[in-house]
Amino acid sequence: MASALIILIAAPLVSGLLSLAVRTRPVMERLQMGHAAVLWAAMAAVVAGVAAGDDVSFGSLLHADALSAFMDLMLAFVGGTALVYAVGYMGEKLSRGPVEFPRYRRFFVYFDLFLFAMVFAVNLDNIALMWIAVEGSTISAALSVGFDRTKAALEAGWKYIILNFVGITLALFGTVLVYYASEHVLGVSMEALKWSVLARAAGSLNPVVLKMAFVFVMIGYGTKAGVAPMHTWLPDAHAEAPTPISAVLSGLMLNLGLYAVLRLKTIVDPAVGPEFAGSIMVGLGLLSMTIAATFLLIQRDYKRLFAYSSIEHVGIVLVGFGVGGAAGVFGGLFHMINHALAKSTAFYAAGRVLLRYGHKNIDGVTGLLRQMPLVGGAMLLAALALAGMPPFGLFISEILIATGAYDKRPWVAYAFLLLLVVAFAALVYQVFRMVLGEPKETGVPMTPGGGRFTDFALAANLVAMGYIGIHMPGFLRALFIPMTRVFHVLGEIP
Amino acid sequence: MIESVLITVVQMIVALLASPFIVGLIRKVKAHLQCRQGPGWLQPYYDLAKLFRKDVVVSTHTSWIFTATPYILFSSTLTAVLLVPIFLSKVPLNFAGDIITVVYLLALGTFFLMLAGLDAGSAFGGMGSSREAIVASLTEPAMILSIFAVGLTAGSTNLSTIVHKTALLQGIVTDPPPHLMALAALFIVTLAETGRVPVDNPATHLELTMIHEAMILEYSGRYLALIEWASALKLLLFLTLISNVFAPWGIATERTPVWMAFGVAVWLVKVSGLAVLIGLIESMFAKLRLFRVTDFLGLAFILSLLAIIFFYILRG
Amino acid sequence: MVIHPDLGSQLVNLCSALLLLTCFAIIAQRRLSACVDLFALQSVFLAVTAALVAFLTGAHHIYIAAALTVVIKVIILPRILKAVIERLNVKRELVLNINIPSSLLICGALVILAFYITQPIISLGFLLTQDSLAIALSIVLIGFFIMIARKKAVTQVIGFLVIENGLFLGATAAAYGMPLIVELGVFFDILVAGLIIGVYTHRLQDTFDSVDTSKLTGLKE
Amino acid sequence: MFFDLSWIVHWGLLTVVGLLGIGIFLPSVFYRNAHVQNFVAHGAAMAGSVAGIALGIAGLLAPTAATFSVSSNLPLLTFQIRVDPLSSFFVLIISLSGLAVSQFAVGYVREFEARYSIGTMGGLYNAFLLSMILVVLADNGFFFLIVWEIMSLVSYFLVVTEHEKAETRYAGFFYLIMTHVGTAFIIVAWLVFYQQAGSFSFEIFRHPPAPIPEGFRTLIFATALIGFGTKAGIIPLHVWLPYAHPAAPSHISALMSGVMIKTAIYGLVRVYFDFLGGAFPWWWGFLILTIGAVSALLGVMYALMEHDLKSLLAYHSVENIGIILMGIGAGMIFQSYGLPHLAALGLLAGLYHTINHAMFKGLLFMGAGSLVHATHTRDMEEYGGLIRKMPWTAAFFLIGAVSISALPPSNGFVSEWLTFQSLFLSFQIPDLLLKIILPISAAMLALTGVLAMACFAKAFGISFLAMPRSAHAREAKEVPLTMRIGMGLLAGFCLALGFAPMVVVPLLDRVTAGFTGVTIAEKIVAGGGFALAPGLGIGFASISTPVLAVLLAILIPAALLASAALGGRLRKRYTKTWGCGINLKPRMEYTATGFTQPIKQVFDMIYRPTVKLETEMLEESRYFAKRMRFETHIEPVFQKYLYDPVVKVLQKLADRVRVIQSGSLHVYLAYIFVTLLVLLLWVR
Repeated sequence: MASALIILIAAPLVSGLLSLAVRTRPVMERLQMGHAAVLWAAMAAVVAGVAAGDDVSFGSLLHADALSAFMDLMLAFVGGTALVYAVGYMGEKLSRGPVEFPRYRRFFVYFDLFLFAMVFAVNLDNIALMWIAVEGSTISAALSVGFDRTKAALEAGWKYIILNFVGITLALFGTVLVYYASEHVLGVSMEALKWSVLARAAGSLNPVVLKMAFVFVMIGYGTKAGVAPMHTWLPDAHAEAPTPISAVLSGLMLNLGLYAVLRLKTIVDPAVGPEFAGSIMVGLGLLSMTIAATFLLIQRDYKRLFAYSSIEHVGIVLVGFGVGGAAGVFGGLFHMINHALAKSTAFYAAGRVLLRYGHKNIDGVTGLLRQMPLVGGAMLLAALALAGMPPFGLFISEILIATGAYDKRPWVAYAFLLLLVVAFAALVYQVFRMVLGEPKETGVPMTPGGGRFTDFALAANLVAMGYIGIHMPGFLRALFIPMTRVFHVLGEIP
Repeated sequence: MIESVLITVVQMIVALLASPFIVGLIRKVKAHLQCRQGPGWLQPYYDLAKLFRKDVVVSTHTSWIFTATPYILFSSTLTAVLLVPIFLSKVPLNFAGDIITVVYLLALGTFFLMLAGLDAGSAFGGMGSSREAIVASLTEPAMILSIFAVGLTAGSTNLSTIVHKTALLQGIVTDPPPHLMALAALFIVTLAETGRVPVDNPATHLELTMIHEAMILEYSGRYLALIEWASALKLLLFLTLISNVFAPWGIATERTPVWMAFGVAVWLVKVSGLAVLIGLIESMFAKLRLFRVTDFLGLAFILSLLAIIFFYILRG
Repeated sequence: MVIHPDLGSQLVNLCSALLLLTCFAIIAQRRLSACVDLFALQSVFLAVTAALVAFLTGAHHIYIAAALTVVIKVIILPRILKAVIERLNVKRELVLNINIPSSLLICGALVILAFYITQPIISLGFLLTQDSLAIALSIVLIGFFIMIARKKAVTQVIGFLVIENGLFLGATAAAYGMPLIVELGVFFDILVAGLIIGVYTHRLQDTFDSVDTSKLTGLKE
Repeated sequence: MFFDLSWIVHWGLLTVVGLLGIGIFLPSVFYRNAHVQNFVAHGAAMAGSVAGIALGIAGLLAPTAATFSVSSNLPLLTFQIRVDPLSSFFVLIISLSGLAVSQFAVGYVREFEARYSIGTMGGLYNAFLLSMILVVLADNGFFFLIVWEIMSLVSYFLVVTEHEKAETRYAGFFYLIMTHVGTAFIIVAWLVFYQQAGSFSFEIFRHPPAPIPEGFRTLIFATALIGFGTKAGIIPLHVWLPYAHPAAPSHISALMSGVMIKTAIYGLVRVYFDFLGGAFPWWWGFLILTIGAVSALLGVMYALMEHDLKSLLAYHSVENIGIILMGIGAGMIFQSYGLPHLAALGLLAGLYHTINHAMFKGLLFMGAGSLVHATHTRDMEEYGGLIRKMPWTAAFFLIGAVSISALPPSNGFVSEWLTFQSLFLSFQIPDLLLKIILPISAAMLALTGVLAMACFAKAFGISFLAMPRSAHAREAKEVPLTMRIGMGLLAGFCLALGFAPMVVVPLLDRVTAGFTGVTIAEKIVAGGGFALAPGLGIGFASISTPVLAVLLAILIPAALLASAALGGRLRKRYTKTWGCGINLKPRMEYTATGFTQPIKQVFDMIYRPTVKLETEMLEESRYFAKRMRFETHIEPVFQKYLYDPVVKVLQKLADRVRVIQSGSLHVYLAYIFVTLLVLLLWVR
């Protein structure tokens, strides 16, 4: 199993390095498809191993517990479809001309490195090394965000860099504070930075230091996760980045930020009690939802629309973990994976629309369902899922979170439901405007070469999204039980 | 069983025969008040007989609704009459319907009449139907409430039960104020439902004022006869309601032939008295403007409502 | 050689204080190249502090951190920044979001705030470096403040680097340094980050003819 | 019993789910031939409906409730199904309507075949039926919410079938938002239950481990009322309904208006009588009754002003939901005062009207669909004279119109009469206010009834009678047999429900007995099984629709014979209607607008009509008009004063919030900085 973990982590790195040497498009396509296949296979092995009950680890550096395996699952699955999508998307750009081959190649290098950093981060058993990997992902994404050399892309890239670097630095300060607390208990050593060790010793750490550390980490990684009010870079970057990157930013990188916060929460809770971190998360979560909901209402750009929707969903997840309990934690985790699938689907569809019309204006897009049935349908379904409609999993997780919230603090549940309704109305209004009706423009249809890959990515995501909404597979549940233990949920999952 | 059927048939015949008489009586009273001789007592019967024999003119624009309506109207009105105690306090068919049923049976006829008014395609018919709609909608709540106010004393909305119980008390009203209010309300309803002045004028065909006459403007011959007869029956029904619900004196409470015969006589006197009253009112008042009718009918509604409130307040 | 703990602690505190002072100097300085110089100076103080701690505690891996600080923050990054300034031909910053006197006042307040915030956890620290945590937090906050108060991309980068310095002070002084592998990783990341910022600054200049980041308001609602 | 009821329930359930499930997916398989898709989809729906009818009847008769349960991998969620009398009754309603509407749809959908994907439409149609059936069968709050939302979503998609029209999209969106808001309230109700009882299982809702405190009961009452009320279309939450129901294809409108809004009635009865059971505070019932009365009256009044036939029918749904709620509200009031027999009567009246409304509203919507099919317009002013072109449709529509107008001996009459009775029996309540209020609401019911009659006189008269008013109407043809059979089925059900109340009442009694603890069927069914006498021992009143029907059936031919006897053979002369000397033209006919003009004038308090008259005079003289333009509108009070302000405030707020995302990096940094400082200070 450890080898699978190694392969999982190494595959993007190797692929990225190999990409540097690629000279033609078909080779690149094959390389990246192979990369995706390896990712999926290795992920399947890791997940199967962890689901069977044994954490996978390699040395003292890498350790995949249930939470890590869960993140691996998301990263590899969505990362894989994103790769396939990117092959189609960038291929289309290449054949149409705006992107020449060296930049095409560079895109995949950045992309692979970005994936590598993320996969690496979630499997590291060390709070500080994780920080390094997360920083690595921030850096590699920074290159991708400004990939289109337009003014807007540059501006978005700059804002992304500044805000995220500041954020990530604050997170490092938080990490230092954790070390400050833990070295008194565990000694000045690598041990004092290991998640597994920290988790065991959590109860004996100094609570005040941990509180401060949590604030820094929350704000630091929260910036990366797009938590309001640190979210301001997010809509810009998501809108201006090439669409495969937008999908990965929204579907995966935000979850990575959340993962980092959640990991620390598992350390902080035993030391200071669950109320502390919970309150901050609920507060910021509701704030994120509020801001996102209002901006969804007035949105005119469909990529920004989905970006704000991501902020909303990050808020939902935060509320879920903030209120805690079996329902809240389960709901939060379930929400993360469903959101990853739904949001990447939405972005894939949005990318196709962008390729067709060449603009991101909601008002200029109508009749997608008629003009591009698969893309329009995918966008419709993704939007419904994001809006929290059954039979998609986001509905289930939202109800679970509301249940958890009502048990603890009814007013949180009221606010939560209210914001969900507003966001629902806004999102549905905006997306349905595009999907329904008669098409206005003809636009540029996809070449078959690009269309095939993107169609596959869309379909794969849709199937996965639909499936886990209707039935939660056994291996996923097998991951969820130990994960809720990580979050100190006692008692049976009802 | 046979007895019941017999009584029902007798009641039907009595009502059918008496109804043109009442119409004629009102005309006679009005004529007298206008210092005219007026047509003879039997004139309405002659009219009906003549109409039955005459050819009918049917518009080519109409459908089967137009031809079916006279029969539906006639039979639904007659059915309603069979539910109302005339000379026997407990009519055999009392189980088949109460006051609400009576109201809705009459509405069934009105509904078809309204359709027939629209069927010919002439603007008059439509106008009549449209006006009938507003008048009917304002009278029916008042009617139901006013009877209910009386029904409260008897503890029933079944007409037979109401009349029977009151009759057993020798017509001594236990709650006079609510009963008086309900009586007033029902009287107003009667004027409106039967198309009498000041709501409608059965004697005119002036296009801007007519309601009932406008709806049946296209009818002739046998159809008109049936409709006229049905309206006469309806008038009789309302007068019977007023007299027997509020003053069931003399009505037979047992099924003895003598008593029932006596009951018929008393009932004829009572409804004749009411007919005279209506004739008086028709002569004394002018027809109201259509949109003033609302106020008039609103008064009936308020009165019937007050009757119920008073009933409860007086009873504590 | 053995140094009395009190003396050592005072030395460390002195160095930390110097770090803080350079922050104020950066705040008060409009000329960009001077800002870069001040940052380099600050990095020197940081390296000295780190070396002191390494010496006093015997944690030798901190020497390496100190050396890396000198290499990267005193030599490489200032050079890159100077080159950028040279190329962009922006010498000084004329318009500030917040003027210098108010900035200084605010930063004073931030220092007080930092001390106030860290007070409950200071007692937890090692005797040698007890006050360093507060100072480190002050520097982080001031660096952050510089990023908000200044408009030019270069000064924002300096603000960012000041935050990093504060962070390093915290790591080395308060926590006696992170494990070496961590330190190395962090340095590598910072280096790459600095490079990327440099690249972006160039692109900004090429595309917008300006590195005034307050003009980057095309993307909004 | 000859056969095993539980066996039928078991297999009926499986068959329903199986057949409708097949109906969801199978049509898409035959994507090459829309015709085949049509047959497969609606055939599956019909077969499923037949199974549903069996399930419903068996469930009603079964001595005990049957439960089925499949656990899920998710916390709190169990796919739990319970077939008890209440749910069986609603399954029966859904399936009866489903059967007829599916039959109708076979013909109706034909004209969609060229333009729309029948696979999708048919699949969604089956999904719609299935979700409704599962809504009433669900026995777990979480599962209920899922199928409830799916029902809303699927119906939304069906509403926007013709999404190329902007007003359809608007209608659909409005509907989706409103129903979602409603769902949020239902969620809150369920959350309160969960918090109090610790589970989403309805069984636990029914019997919580500890009694739920009064405050929480009230919270559940209120949230369920708003939540389900939105779906039911009670005033003032009805605003979506007149948009959405007409926008949908007519067979969908028939299901939505006839059946879907009934699931909300199901929800209310389930929550109030089943979960919250026992003694309510008196004002609960009072509130329901008031809402019912207001909805009934205002519903019919707005219906009167509509010229779009389908909007008119949609407003009548508001009216009839009001009537149903009046029965239920009366039942709740009686329940509060410990009068279980009367409570059962009120509830029974409400449920009876529920099934009646499903039948005649489905019928009327199919009739409207046939008209749209034949004329391609929904505007009544363009119909006219269709009774000659479409005799069958006209006859069926007339049956529906008589039923909805509650004219005896129709089914609508029976249930409205029962409602009247339960309102009049209020004199047994020991509270003066209620004693007076209930008869007043009875008067409102009477007014509603008459106005409904006027409205359908208008609808039928203007649409079917007199001369065609447009080329559309002149060229109309009778609809195909498949559609007529569909209408005929519901017309038959309407008549049966009217003539055989003594069969229906004992079945309904099985539903109400579970909630009130008393059976009243043997007390109500009197007169040798031919009459209903709900006086419950005090001989208050009775009716017998079979006898009335027989009387009418005897008297009409009797009148024919008698008039023949009096006047001999009938001689008819045919001629045109007298048009005062000029040829009668369709333009001279009375219009729907004209028909309701007096009502508009009398009730101008409610309608607040605005009139705009523009006159263009001739150049030569100020006394001769060249052209006149007359416009009149009634004020959409609820939308204008209740909904528009909310939307406006939200928009304004969102506009204000824009400043947050100002584009300035410094401001963004400041956000983070301030958040950091605030949180740090808070931590300390």
